[in-house]
Amino acid sequence: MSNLANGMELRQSFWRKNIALLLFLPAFLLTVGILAPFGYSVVMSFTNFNLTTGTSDFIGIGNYVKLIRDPEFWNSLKVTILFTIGAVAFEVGVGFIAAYLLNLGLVGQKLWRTLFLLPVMLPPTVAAIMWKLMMAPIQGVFNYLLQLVGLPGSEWLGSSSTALLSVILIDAYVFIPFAGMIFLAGVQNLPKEPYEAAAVDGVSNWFTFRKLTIPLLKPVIIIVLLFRIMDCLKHFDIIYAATKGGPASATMTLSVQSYYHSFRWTAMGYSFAHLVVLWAIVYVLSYFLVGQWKKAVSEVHGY
Amino acid sequence: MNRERFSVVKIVSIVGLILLMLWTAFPLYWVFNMSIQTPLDVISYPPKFVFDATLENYSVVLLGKAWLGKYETVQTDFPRYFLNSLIVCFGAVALSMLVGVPAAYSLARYRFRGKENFAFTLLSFRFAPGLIVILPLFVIFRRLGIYGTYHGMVLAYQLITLPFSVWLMRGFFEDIPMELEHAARIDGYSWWGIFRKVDLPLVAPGIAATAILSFIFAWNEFLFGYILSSDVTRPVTPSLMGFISYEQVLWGQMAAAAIITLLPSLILAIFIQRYLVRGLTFGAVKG
Amino acid sequence: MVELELRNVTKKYGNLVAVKDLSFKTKKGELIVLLGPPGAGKSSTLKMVAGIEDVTSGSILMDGQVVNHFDPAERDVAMAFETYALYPHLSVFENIAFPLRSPKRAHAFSEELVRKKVLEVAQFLEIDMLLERKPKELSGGQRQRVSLARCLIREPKVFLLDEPIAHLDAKLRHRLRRELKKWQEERGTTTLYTTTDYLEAFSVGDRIVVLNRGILEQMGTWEEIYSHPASHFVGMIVSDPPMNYLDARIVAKDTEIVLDVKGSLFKLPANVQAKIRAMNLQEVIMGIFPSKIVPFAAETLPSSGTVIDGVVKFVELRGSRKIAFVSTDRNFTFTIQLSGEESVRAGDRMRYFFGEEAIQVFDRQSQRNVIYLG
Amino acid sequence: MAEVRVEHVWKFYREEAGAAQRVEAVKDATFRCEDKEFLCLLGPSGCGKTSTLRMIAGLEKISRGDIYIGGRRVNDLPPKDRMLAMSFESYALYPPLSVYDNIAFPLRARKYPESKIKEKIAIVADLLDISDILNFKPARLSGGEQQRVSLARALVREDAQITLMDEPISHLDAQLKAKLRIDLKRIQREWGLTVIYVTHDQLEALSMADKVVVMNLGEIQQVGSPEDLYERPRNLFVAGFIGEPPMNFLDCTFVEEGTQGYLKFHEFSFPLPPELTQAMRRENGKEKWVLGIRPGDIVLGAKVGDGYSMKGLVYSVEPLGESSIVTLEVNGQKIFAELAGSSEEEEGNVVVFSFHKEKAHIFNASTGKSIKE
Repeated sequence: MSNLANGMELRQSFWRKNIALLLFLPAFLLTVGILAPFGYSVVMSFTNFNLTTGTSDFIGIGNYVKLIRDPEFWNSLKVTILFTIGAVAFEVGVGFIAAYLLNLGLVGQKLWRTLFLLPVMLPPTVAAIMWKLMMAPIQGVFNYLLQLVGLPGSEWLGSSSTALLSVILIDAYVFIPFAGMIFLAGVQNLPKEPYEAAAVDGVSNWFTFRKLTIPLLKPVIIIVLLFRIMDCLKHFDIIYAATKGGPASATMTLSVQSYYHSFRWTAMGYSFAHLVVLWAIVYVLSYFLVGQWKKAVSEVHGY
Repeated sequence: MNRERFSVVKIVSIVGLILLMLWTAFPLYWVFNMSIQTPLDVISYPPKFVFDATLENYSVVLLGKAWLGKYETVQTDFPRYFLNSLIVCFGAVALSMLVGVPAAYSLARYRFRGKENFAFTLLSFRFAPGLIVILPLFVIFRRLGIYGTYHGMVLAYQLITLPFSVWLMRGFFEDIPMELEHAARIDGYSWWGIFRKVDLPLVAPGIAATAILSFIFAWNEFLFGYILSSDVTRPVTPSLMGFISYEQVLWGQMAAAAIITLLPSLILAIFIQRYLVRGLTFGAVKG
Repeated sequence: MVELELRNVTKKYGNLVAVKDLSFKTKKGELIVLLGPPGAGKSSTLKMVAGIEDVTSGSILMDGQVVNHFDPAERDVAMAFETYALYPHLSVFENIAFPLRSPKRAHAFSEELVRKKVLEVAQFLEIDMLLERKPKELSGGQRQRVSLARCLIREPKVFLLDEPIAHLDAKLRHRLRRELKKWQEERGTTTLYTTTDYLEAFSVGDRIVVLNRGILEQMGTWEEIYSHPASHFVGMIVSDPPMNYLDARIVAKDTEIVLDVKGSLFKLPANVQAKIRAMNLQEVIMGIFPSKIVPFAAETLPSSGTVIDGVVKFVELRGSRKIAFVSTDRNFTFTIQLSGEESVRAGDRMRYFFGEEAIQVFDRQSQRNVIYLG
Repeated sequence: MAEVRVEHVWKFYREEAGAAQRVEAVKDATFRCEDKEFLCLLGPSGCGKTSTLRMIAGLEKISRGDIYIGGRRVNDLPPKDRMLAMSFESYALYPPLSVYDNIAFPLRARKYPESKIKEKIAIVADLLDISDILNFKPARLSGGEQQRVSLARALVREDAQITLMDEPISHLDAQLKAKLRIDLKRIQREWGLTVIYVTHDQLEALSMADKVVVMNLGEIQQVGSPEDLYERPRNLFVAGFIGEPPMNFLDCTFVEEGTQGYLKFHEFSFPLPPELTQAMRRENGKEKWVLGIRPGDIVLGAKVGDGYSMKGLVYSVEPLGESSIVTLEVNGQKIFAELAGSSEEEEGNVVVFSFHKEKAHIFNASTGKSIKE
């Protein structure tokens, strides 16, 4: 019996020890597959790689130096940051109010919640096209409705002064439900008893809100900020579909600009430089925010 | 809170809710409106809320039949784009589930070096700008001769579906208490028996939700499809850009194409509404 | 029928030591109870014997064969989990039948044999009317019995029962305590049974292992443990209300050794005196079980033992028994257990007696009972 | 001062489902808790005891009937205006706040000066010996510590007229429960608190309460002192629920020979005193009856004084240290006897056992009511 057991047990232990890695290998290979182009971008950002001429000789940090001196780059950076701050602030604000409204237990609440979540499931490009149709200066329905109410119509995507705001509005249409749904889930996951204790302790709603609800919701708030900031920084779909970065670079974010550099002006090396800078910003910010999230979670659980 | 103050808050809330619902529903309603208006009505001013509807735009976009006095066949690529989307999305989801589910199980159940940094690397892909991977793929795929092919796109789409599948499935596996596996091992089941009889049945709804959510994200993707596909294999979402560039006037058809493109995402979303919050946050917030 | 032995078994979770150098051996078919408060290492020990937790050091033997690296399935053990561990997607019937359908045993059990055995164990645990329900429709007590049924349906080498009847209501707990003992005796399966309730341990265990923070405090029959608790901790855990403890000093009075507690002297049995003299202890702790102190009505003082007078500060009613908290004239307090009949109120002056053999002496430094020292 | 009157209170859940489907969690509950009294709501889970407590606290709406605290009708008052403090079964501590801030939370809401708060917390912390964990967060505390913090937060509220406690020590291990039972009783007595305490553990009720309200399926079964419930249970439920190990119930029939009434249990018949015979005759004697005997009241050996005795087979002997439980089998029915010290009886012996006449409880099997009602 024992040698059979040893035999079986030897084969068994190989399988038992390495099962974790065997299950894990395919995903690991695929991830390496994704990392390879990643590396390629970083390496090529140090060359003057050009799509048409096919040249790709090493020019050190040439692209980055050119970048610093290029006013277009600084404009794109400004636009990207303004877009992110505007969109995230608007979405988080309205999202919080929406979560409150959808948690009041009004009649038909389940229907409102289902309807409320639909926009986040729209393909962003489709949302951009929908709003582009509605924001048309003449035939657009928005101007018609504003005029009905006695307000002046707007150029919306057509003028460089209002284009960025319009694009933020479209982004908000799609992603307000993102923030709203997650805040709603956060509110619903709050433990019930501490609030009953606060009610019995005769504590005012504002005091409970400030001292109990906000700290408990902090992890959820950080999660929404993390996902929305990252998405907005690298955003391409809505802006490209709605304005292609125009008019006059008013909505030209870094992503869109790097697209143009590589395809319209075939300066791939320079385009990679843009992307590496954007990626660096994103990586640092996400690392910081994930750290904040871990701290907030441990604080809520009280370690 | 006395009687009056309570009702004021209630009224303001109801008004707020109505505004929120209008903000959400009006765009969908309006674009649907445009999609069933005749080319004349669609560009008329003031915009028409009441009109005699027509399925003209859908017949042109979907069937390639236009009414010019009598039915003429008109060249339309939309059905092909729609099919491309189905092929690429099913392919991408299948691959990332095939590869992602076992990896998620091993992340949830076993301890090994480098586990957490692998998970974070996957997460960081989600946050990285898409172009930083797409542009190199554009160059590499052309060299490998798989540019614009379905399997090329299925591989590229892994950047969207794989990180998502692994993180979400890991959450679902971690929801199964370890005691259940211990109990099954004591009851005399091997690893495979436990995975088949205990883990899979319990995680089945999770697998379905992850697959559907991955499908929706792949379906909604624009950039990958726009750059890495040839005209033959272009998915439907990127194809919408075609409407904007040259046939500026055909708004009705563009609205119809938009409605058809968004329908699959919306319908599927309603099925997995329960898991949506969990999906959107990679499992960090349980809905 | 297997002899289970643990040799210097230690279990560490990171730097937390759950079980420390635990060694004991069971006879064939014996029911050993692991008694201890939560966190004493009871469950960890069971999980190591089951093979679902690996042993940090030391070895586990079945009939003399080391099974450390054997897989749970190969050890042929059956376990009832404290957290039930029921399969949520299976009905109660399927949960109980699950072990019989495992690859190892599927061939041995035809469908109607499985049905017969499931019905038998379900009737024994009074859950035969729940067989088609799903676990989430059951109460805590019902789920616990399903988990127990899944374990008892097998004829394993060892039963591992982790607080199997802790969440049942009083009536059912009393009935099952006895029925489980009879069920185990009939099948003669070696069993490890954990509990935090010493009454359950005494009534079910052939022998009892008292665990405290992963360390074996004492092993023995309930008589050995109750008459000579090996340490301060054991004295506290095997009596409710807990044993009375008083710091005492050793005083040699002519040829005899006596205990001095704040000036009052207590005589000791001969064997205890011999031990103390041999180990020349100075600082000790005197322990007396509340149930060993009885009301004393007679006028004349008894020859041996001790009589104390005191005022009842507080009375706690326990149905058929009463617990009196008496502060004696020598300013230390005793808890005393009285049968239901005595009518006693707070404030009454009472006289109590306990014999010499009732006194346990613990070395204050090691907290061990002196009779086990040396 | 601070007494609580509950008068004909009902609680319905899913009221909108109409009278047929609505769930009647509490049915016509009426009882009083005097000032400085320790009242205990006792019953199995789902008997309505927690709903009743939550109605007093204002956390649940009162479907019907009235509740008065300190003479004031509180039905429409929100919890904070009812001047009461509460300790929760799940402790309900504020996760992000330290122990100190948890206890200070209600006081800061009432704008107490920090110095006064510090002083009050010191007293309560010392009393419940949690002084050394004041700066910990709840998640790091053991069950026992969390329980004492939840208790401290309730006790620190001097302004509270009533202190409500919902199963405060049910999740703790045996040793800690014993210690906290004594501490709670001592604090209640020394501070003169009026306490309403909910539990499913009859031992807690017997050992701590001045008055016990036993509930089952939403209805009050009996209200009385622990001794009342133990000595004079009004019905089968109370008799079975109070007392550990539980009371034995023997199915008997009532037989009359001439003027002397007997209670027959298989071949044993017990002569009844005249007043009981009349009482049973009035309830048309052919009804089925239940004879209740507490295991602690059974003595091995022949008749003692004017008691009843029976013969049975020893089914099993259970040593319990200071006492032992001998299970006797009479015609298939198992009867438990709790005897002092360890018993020498062997399984299989046939023994005679008996119990005193006053210790016999007689219930009408169909109505469940005790004959002595």
